Amino acid sequence: MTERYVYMDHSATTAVDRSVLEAMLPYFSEEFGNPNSLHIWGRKARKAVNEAREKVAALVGADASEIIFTGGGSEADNLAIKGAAFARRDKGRHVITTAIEHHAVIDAFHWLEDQGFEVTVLPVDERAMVGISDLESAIRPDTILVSMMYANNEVGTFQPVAEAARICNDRGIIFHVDGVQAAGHIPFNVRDMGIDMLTMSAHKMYGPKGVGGLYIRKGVKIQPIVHGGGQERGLRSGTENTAGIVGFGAAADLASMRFTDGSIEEEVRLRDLLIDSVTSSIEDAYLTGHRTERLPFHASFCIGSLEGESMLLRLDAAGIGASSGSACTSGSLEPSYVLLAMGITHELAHGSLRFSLGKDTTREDIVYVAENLKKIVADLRALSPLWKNRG
Amino acid sequence: MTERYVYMDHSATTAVDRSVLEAMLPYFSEEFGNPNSLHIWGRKARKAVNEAREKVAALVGADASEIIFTGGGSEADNLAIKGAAFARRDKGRHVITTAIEHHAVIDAFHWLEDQGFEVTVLPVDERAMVGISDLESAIRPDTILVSMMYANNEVGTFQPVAEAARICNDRGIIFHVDGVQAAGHIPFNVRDMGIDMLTMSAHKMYGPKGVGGLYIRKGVKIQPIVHGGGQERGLRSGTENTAGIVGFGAAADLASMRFTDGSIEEEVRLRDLLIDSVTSSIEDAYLTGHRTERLPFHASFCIGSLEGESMLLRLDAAGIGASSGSACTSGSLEPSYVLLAMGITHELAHGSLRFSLGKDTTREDIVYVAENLKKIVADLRALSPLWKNRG
Amino acid sequence: MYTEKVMELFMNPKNAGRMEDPDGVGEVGNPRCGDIMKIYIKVKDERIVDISFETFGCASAIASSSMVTEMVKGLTLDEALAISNKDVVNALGGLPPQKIHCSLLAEEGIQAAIEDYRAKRKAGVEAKA
Amino acid sequence: MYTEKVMELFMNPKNAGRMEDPDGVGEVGNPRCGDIMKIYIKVKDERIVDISFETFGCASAIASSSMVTEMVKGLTLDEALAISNKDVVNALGGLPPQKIHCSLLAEEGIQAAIEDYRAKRKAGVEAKA
Ligand SMILES: Cc1ncc(COP(=O)(O)O)c(C=O)c1O
Ligand SMILES: Cc1ncc(COP(=O)(O)O)c(C=O)c1O
Repeated sequence: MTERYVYMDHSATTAVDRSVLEAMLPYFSEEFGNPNSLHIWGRKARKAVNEAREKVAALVGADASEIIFTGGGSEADNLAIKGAAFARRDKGRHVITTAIEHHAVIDAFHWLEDQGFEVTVLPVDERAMVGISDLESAIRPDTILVSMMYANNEVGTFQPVAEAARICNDRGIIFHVDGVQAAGHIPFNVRDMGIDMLTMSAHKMYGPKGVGGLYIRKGVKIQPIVHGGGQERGLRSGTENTAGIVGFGAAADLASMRFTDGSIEEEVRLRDLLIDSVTSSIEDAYLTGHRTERLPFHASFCIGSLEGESMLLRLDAAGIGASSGSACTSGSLEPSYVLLAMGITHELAHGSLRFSLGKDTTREDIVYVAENLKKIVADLRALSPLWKNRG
Repeated sequence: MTERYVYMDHSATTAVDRSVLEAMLPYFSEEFGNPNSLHIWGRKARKAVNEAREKVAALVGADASEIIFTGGGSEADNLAIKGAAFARRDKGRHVITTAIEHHAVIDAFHWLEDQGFEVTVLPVDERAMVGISDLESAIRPDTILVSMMYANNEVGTFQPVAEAARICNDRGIIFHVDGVQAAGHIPFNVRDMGIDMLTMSAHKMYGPKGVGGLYIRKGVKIQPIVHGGGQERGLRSGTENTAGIVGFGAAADLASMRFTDGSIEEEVRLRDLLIDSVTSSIEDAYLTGHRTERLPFHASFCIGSLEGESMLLRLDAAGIGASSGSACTSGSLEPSYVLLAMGITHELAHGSLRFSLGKDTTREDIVYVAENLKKIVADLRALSPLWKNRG
Repeated sequence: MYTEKVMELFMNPKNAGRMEDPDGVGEVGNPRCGDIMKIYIKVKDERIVDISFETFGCASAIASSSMVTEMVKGLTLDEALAISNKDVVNALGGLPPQKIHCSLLAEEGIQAAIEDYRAKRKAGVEAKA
Repeated sequence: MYTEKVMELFMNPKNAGRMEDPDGVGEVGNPRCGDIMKIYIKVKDERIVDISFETFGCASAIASSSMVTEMVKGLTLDEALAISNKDVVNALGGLPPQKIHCSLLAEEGIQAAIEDYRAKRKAGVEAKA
């Protein structure tokens, strides 16, 4: 049907890298032991899990003993937030997050609200950045936890995580960072930055789905949400997903390599090419999020007078995979709460589009996407009663 | 080193079957889409997840819409128990379980206790079976939930699940069954039996680790423990572990096939051969659990005057993978709470051993294990100050 | 998610675009909600002889617009008014539950265009009188 | 989990088995806890000239028994009493934290055997006197 397939939805998920899959393969049918078993099958599995833990720890500058594996990023977010809040609820019941967090964070906070916690939600500016002064003034003597994402999944903007960490560190408040979009894509060091807990997800960095990681700084106490056999230092019970964890380790290794071989810089160049092509060749098309303080692989837009889903499906027909925060893709009537929190109008927010590049994205892919998008926008605008420049 | 490797710890975990791995493989690097994405990559992944759900549902006689995928059996147990208790806490705060549940169940109940629920723990008889009259007399007007395992992981005994279900159904009490050891190993039908929720785990039935399933009968309301993007009908948020779920589906298919091709009957014959060999050729060796009402692949023993870990490690040196409920394998000083609940003495309980057969276990394997065990027991008893028949 | 028919009409909508000098125009929906449907009709002897639409919205909104315009083309106004959103959904081979409102917009769009036509005609007749 | 040394001694324990006519016997531990160590010694001129053990317990208990008997063989009783559980752990190349109590049993077993020997000798001397 289409001449070409271009996947540009790496913020949604990535393909498991071949080297990662190679590393995982032995742990399904050959080295299949339960890491908790004493025998040779178990010991080999335990060794593999330990090695993977070292690699994931190394990716963010943590110690292996500070990494807990979970069944995904959402679970790690829930564990961090609910776990820390419950462990510290005698110290206070006030918790803080931001208006543009992923649902895994937002909904964990809503649940805390139901359990009697008080939640403050920090606003963001028009580029989706939280103001440090807003954080400072939200903090109260009974604040026990702040959760702020490293980079936003919809619009790519980085938060001032290091400054926020310093403020929380000074006041003895636990500082959690949802690093699902950032970890493995930009180098950073949890210890240097003063992060107390960091959520990661393997499938966002060329690892397998269904494996998450939570860095918990030594000394930070949290309660588990999955109780049982006491695996992962009692913080996440259940037979370890050995193959998945091994894959996460291999993905972390791959990511570490990409930090030093110029890959990230090239990603930034391609991203900027896409941003420039779209905003210059399509009228009434706007970049969302910060122009420079954004994920290296992330280009997001709002396209005036159009609705996101219709663009997505036309792109899909052209072999291009992208995403949108449009209401129609979420099944609700409201467009993305992230875009609305940035002050974008409902009308414009309905026309959101996200292209997230990957390690195998080429210049040709960028050109293909930009050209197709231009044509699709023109076609759909010919149908749109909102579009002014007709005829 | 050893002439032969015989894995007999299938209750701990199983190797992913080749056919299962084949089914999974495309979903790592090729059909890697996020099932929540609109584009072709996403739609293919969604289709794969839906098909797997059908297969898992078929395994236990459920409708696909009644199956939720989780990050493992422990998580599914926690979700079922905490989720149902929280959803029904306005109706009552009394919950019931048994003395021999897996830690994932027991510890979920302990957590409920901390949250203000009242827990009754049912005793078991010397063969690890719960008495139905004990259940009946434990039920109170404010009882909202009963959780009982289908078959015990340490001693293999089946519980009277169907009778217990009837009692709960009659009284409007939610009845949860931890079916992790039983599902995929014996055929049963959740609807016929009146089970409200059933926990399954893929890696116990030749599927991958890190994927669990929870059957939730239509109409039963529970609260999630992982909040977020709303996947799995909002009951388990997080990007679906597509490859793992596909593997679970394939494993369920494989299991369904094994129910009709005579595999289970052969497993029972081999199990009985092992039980008879061990108890007849080794003095002071006792079967634990029920002689006939037990998992077809499960043979568990207590060996007098010996400690479990030492036997395990000698077996390991002979290439045999087994397990024990000995205190030394758990890092505590207390031997298995399951064996103690059955009235077995501490001393004897320290000498517990579990052999769990698999679909590839042969008669030769059984003979190899029985012969080696006999020799190992004799060797170790020569060292044991408790052993009477020396010299 | 969508039927083949929906995708076909979304990719190649019939009767799409603005109409010059329509006899009636109906606009329903709200940009805030991400859906606007504008229906243009030409009427002769109480019959819809030409029709077109402009739609801001998702694939099912576009497909519903295309479908409803095809369905009512050539019908008398009263026949057109009898077309319900259910008819549109059925003709499309079904819509996902959360998209049913698109078919409702289609029904309402036709009604609004006919009303507009009748109001104008009435105004015209009165003006002439 | 275990060092090579522990596994080696567990698989091939030295000085294992009951001793006929020992000069001293020490039994420590408790079957309830899953650990019993029984140490037999033969003493000549205040020196341990022969030693053996019987152990009910895990691999580290057996390895600790074997190790401690090798370590004290040939030592004077006072020298043997100076051997601590730390010495045993070190000689084994380490033990997992939850297994340290096994080395403690080994230390206590030797002490109990020597005490038994001394008590018997004292009783013998007194009986003779
Ligand atoms: C009876 C029982 N319930 C629950 C579990 C937990 O399952 P998983 O290891 O998949 O978390 C197990 C196995 O470990 C089990 O045997
Ligand atoms: C910022 C952010 N947090 C959390 C998640 C959840 O991760 P997972 O899909 O692994 O549960 C995602 C992705 O879905 C994300 O983008």
